Order: sequence, then C-alpha cells, then structure tokens
Amino acid sequence: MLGITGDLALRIAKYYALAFILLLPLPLAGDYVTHLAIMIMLYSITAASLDILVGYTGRLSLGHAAFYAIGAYTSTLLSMNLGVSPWVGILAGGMLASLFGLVLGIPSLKLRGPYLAISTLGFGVIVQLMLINLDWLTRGPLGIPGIPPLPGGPLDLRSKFSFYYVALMLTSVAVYTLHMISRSRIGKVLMSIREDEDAALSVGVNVPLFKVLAFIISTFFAGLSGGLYAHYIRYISPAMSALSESISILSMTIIGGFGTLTGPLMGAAMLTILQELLRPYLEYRYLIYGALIVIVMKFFPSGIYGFVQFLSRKVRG
Amino acid sequence: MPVSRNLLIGLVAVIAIVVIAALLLTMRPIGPAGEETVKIGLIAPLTGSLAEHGLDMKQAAILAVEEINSKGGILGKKIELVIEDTACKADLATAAVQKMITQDNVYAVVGEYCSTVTLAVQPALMESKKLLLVPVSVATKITEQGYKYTARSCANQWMQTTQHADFIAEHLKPRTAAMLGVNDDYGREGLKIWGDRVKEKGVRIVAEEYFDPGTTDFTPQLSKIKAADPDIIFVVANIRDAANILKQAHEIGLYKQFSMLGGVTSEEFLQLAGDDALGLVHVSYFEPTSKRPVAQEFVQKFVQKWNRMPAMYSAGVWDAFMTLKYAVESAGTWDVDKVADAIRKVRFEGAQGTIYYNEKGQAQTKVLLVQVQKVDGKLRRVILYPESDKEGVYIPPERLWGS
Amino acid sequence: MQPTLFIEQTILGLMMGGIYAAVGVGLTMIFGVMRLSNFAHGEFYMLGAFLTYALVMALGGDPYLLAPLSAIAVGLVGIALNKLVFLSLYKELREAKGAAAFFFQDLRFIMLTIGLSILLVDLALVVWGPIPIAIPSVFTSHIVRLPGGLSFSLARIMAFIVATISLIVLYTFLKITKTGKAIRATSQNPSAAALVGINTYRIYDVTMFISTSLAALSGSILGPIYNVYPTMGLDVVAKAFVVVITGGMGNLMGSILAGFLIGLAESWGGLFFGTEYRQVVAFLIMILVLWFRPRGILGGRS
Amino acid sequence: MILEAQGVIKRFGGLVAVDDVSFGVREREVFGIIGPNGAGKTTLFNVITGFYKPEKGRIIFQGVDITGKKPNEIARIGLTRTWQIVKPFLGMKVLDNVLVPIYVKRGILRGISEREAIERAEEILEFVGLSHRRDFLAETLPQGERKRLEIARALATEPKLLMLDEPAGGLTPTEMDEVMEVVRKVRESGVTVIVIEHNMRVVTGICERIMVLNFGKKIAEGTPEDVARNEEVIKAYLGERFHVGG
Repeated sequence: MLGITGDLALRIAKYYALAFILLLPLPLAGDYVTHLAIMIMLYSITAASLDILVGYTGRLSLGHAAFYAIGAYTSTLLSMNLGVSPWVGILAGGMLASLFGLVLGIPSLKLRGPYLAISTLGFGVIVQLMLINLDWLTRGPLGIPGIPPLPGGPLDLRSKFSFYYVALMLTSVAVYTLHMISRSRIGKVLMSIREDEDAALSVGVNVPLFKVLAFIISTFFAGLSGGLYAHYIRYISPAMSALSESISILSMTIIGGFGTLTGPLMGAAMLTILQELLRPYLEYRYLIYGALIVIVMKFFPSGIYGFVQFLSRKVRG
Repeated sequence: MPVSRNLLIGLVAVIAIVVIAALLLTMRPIGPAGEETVKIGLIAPLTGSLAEHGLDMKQAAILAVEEINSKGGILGKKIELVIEDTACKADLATAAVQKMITQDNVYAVVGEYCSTVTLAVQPALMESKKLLLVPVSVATKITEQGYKYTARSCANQWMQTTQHADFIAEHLKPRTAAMLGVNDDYGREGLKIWGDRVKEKGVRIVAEEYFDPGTTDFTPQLSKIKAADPDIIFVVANIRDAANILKQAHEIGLYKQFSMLGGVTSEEFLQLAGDDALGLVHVSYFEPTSKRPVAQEFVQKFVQKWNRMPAMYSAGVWDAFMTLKYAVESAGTWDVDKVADAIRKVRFEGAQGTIYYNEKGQAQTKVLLVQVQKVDGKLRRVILYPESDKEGVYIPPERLWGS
Repeated sequence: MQPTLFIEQTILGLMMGGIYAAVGVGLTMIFGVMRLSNFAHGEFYMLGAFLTYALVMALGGDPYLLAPLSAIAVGLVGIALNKLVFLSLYKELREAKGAAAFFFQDLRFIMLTIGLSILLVDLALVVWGPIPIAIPSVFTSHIVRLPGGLSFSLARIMAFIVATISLIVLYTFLKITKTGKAIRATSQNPSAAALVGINTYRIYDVTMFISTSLAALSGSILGPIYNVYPTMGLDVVAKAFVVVITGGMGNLMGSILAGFLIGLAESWGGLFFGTEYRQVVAFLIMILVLWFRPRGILGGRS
Repeated sequence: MILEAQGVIKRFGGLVAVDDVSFGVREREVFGIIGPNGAGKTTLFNVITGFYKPEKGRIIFQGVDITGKKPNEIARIGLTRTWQIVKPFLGMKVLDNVLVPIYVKRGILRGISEREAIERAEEILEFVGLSHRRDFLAETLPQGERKRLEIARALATEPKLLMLDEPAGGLTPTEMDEVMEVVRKVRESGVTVIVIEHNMRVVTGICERIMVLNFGKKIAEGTPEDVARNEEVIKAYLGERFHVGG
C-alpha cells in the first residue's frame, strides 16, 4: 500500500510496540510526570506533523499553532454548543484544521523561504485575532473554561492516569501514521519537492498539488492534537495561536532534528523537560535555555537526533 | 544506514530522555529536617512581557511568608514558599501547578496575574482539593463557576468597573464617553461592563477602540477618539500602556478627562506618566498612603525590604496570604474543606482594607476612586470616594493643568 | 467622516510607517547580504534603548545626544556575535549544495537567532529588571502645534528626522564608498564578489555592524517616547518582518516603501473596520501583496 | 515528426532569447542543438518543457499542442528533460531518485505494486550502470554518476522524447564515453533524443541531425557534415575561437 511493503510497516510497528510497552509504567512516577508525559505526547504529534511540512516538503511554517488552536476550538465548540461527542469533535477539529491548511496552502504556493515563513506567521496572528474578535462564536479573549473531558466509558478520563494511556495509544497511532506517510510514496514525492522543485516538476510531479497535500496532512494532525489538548486541560484561549506557541513547536521540530520524524519527538521531550528542570532558576532560566538552543544549533545542525547519532557512532567506534 | 537502526536509536533515545527526566523530576528536594512546614505555591509571570507585575507579586509573597513565619507560622507550622514562573502561558502554568500538587504537595496556590492562566490551572487544583487564592486576576468568571476551593482577595472586574461607572456617571456627569481597551480578556470585559452600565445612566458611547497587546503607539486610536469629542475617556490598560496613552493623548492635543481601572495603582505608573497623569480618575483597591495601621505596616515593611513602594498587586498577594492565615486559624485545622468554609466567614484588616468574602469566595473589598492631583508639588493619588476615606474633592482636569 | 480625522490618521500612519521602515532597514540589509532572517533583530533595538538609558544615568545629558554612542556599542556587540556564532557557519554554508541544503541552513540560522533572542531578552530582564523605564529627555515634553489642531512632540519629530538622516547616510554610504559598493556586490552575488577579491566575511562583519547599530539607534530614539523594557524588541520585530517581506527581502527601498504602506494600511484599516482589526488589515495587505508579487513590492532575494 | 516547434519567440525584457525558431524532430532519431554560449539553447528547452511560456509560437508533441502546459503535465505525456546543472534529489537515495518518477507515472495510490516499482527502478539503474550505487545518497555520487542518475531519473518517466541538456558538460573523457554509451542505448530502446551539447566530439558521435542557434536565431540545420560546412556556422563559432570537430 502506498509503496510501503508490509514488511517495513511491520518492522517499524514493532519498534512502536516496544516503545509503547516500555512507556506503560510511567504514570507510576506520579501525576506531575504523567502530566508532562501527556504534554510531551501532544507536542510530539504537533511537532511531528510540522515535520511533514518542514522536514519533508521544505516548507517553513511559523503559524502551526494556529491549526492546533483551530482543532481545539472546533472540538470544544462542537461538544459544548451542539453536544457532539468529543471524540467526533476531535476528528472534526482535525478536518477543519486541514481545511484551513488548504486555505493557507493554496495562496502560499508561490512563496518560498522567509516569504512563506512570515506569511504563515501572519496567518497565525490573524487566527489569534479572529478568535479574540469574533466573540459571538469563540466567546472572546477570556477563552472557554469547563470543557467536557473525553468520554472514556468505564474510565474517568479526567484522571491523568487513565488519560495517559489514551494519549499514549493515540500518539502511537498518530505518529506511526505520520511515519508511514513519510516512508510512503507520498513521502518520497514530498521529499523530491524539498530537494528540488524544478527537478520534481521535470519528472512529472504535480508540485502545487503535493505542496497543498503536505499542508493538509500536516495541519490535520496538528488539529487532532489541539482537540486532545482542549479536552485534557479543559480550558482553551486564543493565546494558543500566539506566535510564541508556533515558535516553540518549530523549535521542537528543528532542535529535535527535522526530516527524521523521530527527531521532533526528541525535541518535544527535551524542550518540555528542559523547561521543567530549569524551573528552580525562575527568571534566570531562559539565559540557560536560550544559550542551549544556540549551542545545539551551532554544533549539531541536525539537532538532538544528529547528536544522538553522533554519540552512537562514537560508542560503536 | 538501515532505516530501522536509525528508528531504534531515535526511539531508545526518546525513552531514555523521558525516563531519566522522570527520575530527575520526581526527586524531592531535601528540606530542613525536623521542622514541620506547609508549602504554599505562588505562580506569577516572572518572565515575558508581564514580568513587571510578576515582580510585584513575588516580592509581596516573600514578605508575607516572612511575616507569618516570624510570628510563629500558622497553627505552629512554618510556611514554605514555592515560586514558579508562568510567563502568562497556560501550558507552562499547568505544568507548574501540577508540579506543586504532586511533587511539592502544596497546601494552596496563590496566583495568577493573567485571568486566562488562572482559568487554565483552576480545574486541576480544584480536583486535587488545593486552595486557589487569586490575588490579581480580575475576570469575573473565576469565582462564578461554583468552585469551593477558590477565593479571590481583590475586587473583580464586575465590582470595580460597575462602581467606577456609577461614580463617574453620578459625580462627573458626562453626556458622552469614549472607551479604549487592550484587545484581550481584561480590556474586552472591562469595556463591556462599563459601557453597559453608563448607558443605563444615560451616557452616550461615542467611540469604542481597541489596541493589541504589545502596542506602543496609541495615537491612531486616540485620534479617532479625539474626533468623536467625548466628555470622558475610559481606558482599560496596564501600567506601561496607560502611561503611554496619557502621554500620547496630550501630544496629539486630546485634553479630556481620562479614567481608568485599578491596574494603574503604582508608583511606577506615576513615574512613567509624569505630569500627564494629572487629573486622571481611577479605581484603586489599595492606597499606600492610607492612614489605616495595617496598611501603614505593610507599606513600611515592603519599602524596608524591597526599597520601593508596593503596587496594588502586592497588596492583593499580601491579603491572599493573610486570608489563608486567618482562615486556618479560625478553622483551627488545616482540613481543606473546613478552611474553605472558614474563608467565607473570616473578617480581618488587610492591606486593602477590611476583607471578608461572599459565598462564592469573592472578597468584598472596598473599591476606592482616586484622582491624581498635585500635593506640595508632587503627584499624588487623592481619594475621592467613598465618603469614609475621602481625602479631597474632584477637580476638573482643566483646572489642574493650569493653562 | 470628518476630513481632519482622515488627514490626521494619514499623517499618523505615515509616521508609524517611518518607524517601521527604520527598524526594517537593518533587518532587510542583513538578509540581503548574509541571507540571515534575524529573529533577534528586535533585541538589538532593545539593547540600544537600554544602553542609552545606562549612558544617560552614567554620563548625564540627553538620550538623543548619546544615542550614536549606544548604537556603536551595540554594533560592536553585533560584530562579536557574528564572529562567535555565525562566521563558522557561513564557512560551512560554502560547502552546501542543493536547494534542500540551503533550506536547512536557513532553518538552522532561524533557530539560532530565536535562541539568541530568548537569551538576550532574559539577559535584559536580569540586568535591568522588568519594570518599564522612562528615559528623560527635553524633547519628549515639548509639543509642536501645527495648524488645524494637529500636534506632535518634538521627540517624535526628532525620531523621524534621525531615522531619515540615518537612512540617507546609509544610502549614500552604499552608493559611493568602496565598502558600500562591496556590500552591494556581495548582496547581489556573493560568489562573484569573492572572485573579484572582496573579503565577504569582512563584509558580513560590516553588515552586521550597520544592521545592529541601526536597530540600536531606532531603539535609542524611540525609547524616550515609548519607554524601555526587556520585551520591547519582541513587540517590534514581527511587524518589522512584515514590512521587510512586503517590500522584498534585501531591498532597502522596498522596505521603506512597505513601511509607509503598512503604516497607512493600519491607520486606514483601523478607521474603517475598527481598531481591533488594525493588525488583521496589516497582515492581509502583506498576504495580498505576496499573492501578486511573491517577492515583495519591489522584488527581493529568495 | 514527434516534436514540432513553430515560430517560437521568447523575450526577457528587451532581450530576445529565442527568436522565431521552428524545427521538427523525427521519431527515433538523436537530434542535436548546438550554438555558442547564450545562443538560447537552454531557453528553448525551457520553453518546450513548459518552464517558460513563449511570447509567440506553438509546440506540438505527437500531434498535440502542448504550448503553455505545465512542466509536470508535459513530462507525464512522455516528454522529459534533464538539466545542464544537474539537479538530482541530493538528500535521497539513488533508488528513490528513480522511484519518484515511476510512482508519478504509474500511480501514487494504486497501479504498480511496490515490488514491480523497485524492479523497474533497478532495471533502469542497471541500464545506466548505477546498480552498485542503489542505496547511496545521491549527494555522495561524483559528477559523472550524477549525470547518469539524472538520465536514469528522466528515463523512469517512460519518455517518448528525452531532452538532454549538456549531458557531457564538465565530464572527464572516460565519463563522457560512459554517458554517450547510455544515450546510444536509450535511442536503441526506441526513445527519441534531443541533445544540447558543446562538445563536438559528443555531437558528431551521437547525433543524426543538428540544429545550430546563434543569438536566439536558427542559422542552420542538417547532418553534422552539412552543418560543419555551413559558412554562417563557422563564422559564429570562429567568433568564439571554436573549431568544429575539435
């Protein structure tokens, strides 16, 4: 299917299963660690989805948080205003996000590099301002408290313990799907666009179509994780679409190692954990945080993933 | 290199990171042995664009804890303060609060500045039965959701804005008004409440303008207001923006009566705005010049420790800690349900005045209305209202400006 | 609508445009020459303002007199950072081949400057504290009244004049001096410039100096008007990028034109749609311009 | 005629890069386009393959007017080009470089099975002599192999007409021979070939007919021998101190 042999799919699935099993006992470490793990997973989906756009297709986005916010708002408003099940809401959130991905993807087809980056930045800001200004729909800048939790049948998904397992399952599925897409024919075609648009055109690749497709895939997953976030934290506000959020998602993708898909997972884990470890330093901690970003990027262009590879090569001699 | 080996390296690394971090993060700090303490958390924006207000909160919290501990703590237990930065971001704040709940096992959390952050952390705190004492966030909704463990020690948006609107309508008697607010929850709610209230009293709103957070130049908005020619201009903004708004209004020749909410009650505001603040009428729920002994003591201690005058946010934080102290002492137990009930019954003299709470946990603080006037050549806030605290009379700004 | 309101809004929009242009010029220059999207540009603006404040405290005098000093100091910081962080990366970049490799280098540079920005904002927070600081100047309190009810502070007019002069000086410098010509040559074609014997790394230093000191100068002349605080750079940098992109990255005249365009668009947009839509209008204008001209009004580098 | 160009004009500002050029290419021949630097050869390629839109004129491929079509559409109906400065997908494996056009041609979602696709890609690599590089990243290949990879990638689109832009440019004589060998084999397999080339050894070695461009204008067309004797061609090339047959 799609150019992945069942063999490869199975082999990669095995690693995911292994990771899944290894991460099962984590909630025993307490609610704080569980909460962080859940946040890391939600960020992982978003950062990995951005990687499809940035790392695989070579399209820089500084507005990815907007899709995360659109997913969150869609699911929230559907479930609170129309009584739609949050599960359906999350899916609808992903779809609406990818619709907006289409809306952003088409006009930005001709744009490259910083032009694309700043346009997407503008899109993020516009979405944030619309969430604030269209208060008849979005309930305005104060945001929406009291979002219903995910219905879990016998499980109470307000508890972090049970939510962790739902999130672990969904994240595994989502990231595995992204992984499969990146290894599929579509993934290879996207990479060819990243490598050289003209060359891709000259061998018959419908470049505009695939660029838009990359936006749609990427934003769909961002929307999904936004919906999950909304029903987990149970409070959302327009600040979700702020530039700083987009930048932190992009940081995870790039610092983790773009174009690898496992890199963004590492980035999400590292940056989230780093922020927590630096907590005791209060207002001094961003000195360390900023300096670390500079150092990693200066010495390891392919991010933490590159660093880990470097280490493993050293170990093996 | 084979695909699967790279993947393996990646996944193993992720798991290693997570597990090592889990170990690091769950290690409990070793405290002084023997002495029993109760931990209280403070969440505030210590970094980011609102860090100046976080500083007000942090300094007051440290001072309050020192004060309580120097008098033997609460029910014999010393208080240990845990401070976390939120940068006014919901995700950082929820993680911080989760850490406080799980790792530090705090008894209560005091915070936050941003209403959006307070609302974000509220469910987690309520479900784990931790008290949330809100000293600054004014969004009315925070205490309207029926949470038993939430209490707010400052006047909320509704209280201060309606009382402000009533005062303006009754004493200044404008026929028309313009409104200018920051385009976020604070500004939007403020303008809505104020506008509706003064309209009931027959005041016509001739302009409603917004500016985005981070704006430094307000002349476009002010120019529109100037063209609408209102009798009074109501502004919802924090210190930095408010000072610029007054300066720039005068720059483009907009000399009108300005009025604002409580967010501008600080010495720094008067320094930043300078003489442009003359004539401004605004809400205050804390006056450092107040003659009341408790306020005097608070101001004196604050100045002694931090070498600056406390802002009203500092007073809110101080009173939040004092609420906890008096509530626990009157309940005679640390049992959180009993303390939550006790909060709704205590009545004490705080920095802001006499503090007591309603059923919803909203402090019924006194809202003061002040005007910035010159006393002995120095800018000072003069209390106009209520009668009991009155220090002077309202002077139309034209007379204060002289020419 | 009153005609005076429209005129006043237009003038205010143009004045804002002047400020956008002043901040944007350094940003566009550094992109044109070094291909660097500098997300830390706002922090040099902020550093300039704080340094001016520090100089006023230490030496006394008016911030508008001390601004050039602080601009030079920040320019030197820019050179130091260039040597410390970016230079070796440019040497690596020479080896890079293919569109993807360049794209990835761009990403790396963007992330580096974001890290730098986080670091510098926090540095300012730790050193000078979070409370906004007013820099006293004789110019801020003087208000010039024009006929028709219009008036501006002398400081604002000063800022406009200083910005204009520095743009003219920069323009002349690039047109007539040898270094200026070398900068333009490097901007147009770095490898050809290297072939004719231009030391491009030295040109990068000079460009960094000019760019950061221009940012610092803007910060120094606007600081007394808008006050000084650690996140002031973040408040301008996004808008500066919008201006630079609209004008065409690397195109000096484009930035100046786009500065005025965006300034006007915001003013008029606020007038017609309500001020809560000012920014929406600014960003939509940018997106519209890019729809028809993917490389900005006057065209720029990709 | 598999390809016909009729009165093609392409301008850049005031410069006329291709000036009223008409020519036809017969099926299964190797057709050469030569001319001094800046004669408009590559521009003509870009016009034919849809990267530029001509101001005037028509391009007809297998009886269909393809003027103004998008490059990817043109490639999909069997007219594929390579690039003077090679553009392999550097960050991808050699095999994947060839797989992308196969997927595009045979169907991304359905159609060819993965096994067939890989077999086909391996065949093509074998054909150009790159089997031993199958799993290398394209960026690790030397220039000669990159040129052959570029041809392999173009062949993977199953072209009826292959347009090669200086396939031997910048190569050592040995590498050059390898590339010429590939071109001959391509032609034998039934694909028509158009070659832009500077090197006359290559041109005379593989081309049946040649067209000469100078300053955007066609100045001669015919067999290599005819063209070599054409006075205008000699004049154009002498200006460049270029010796026919050298």
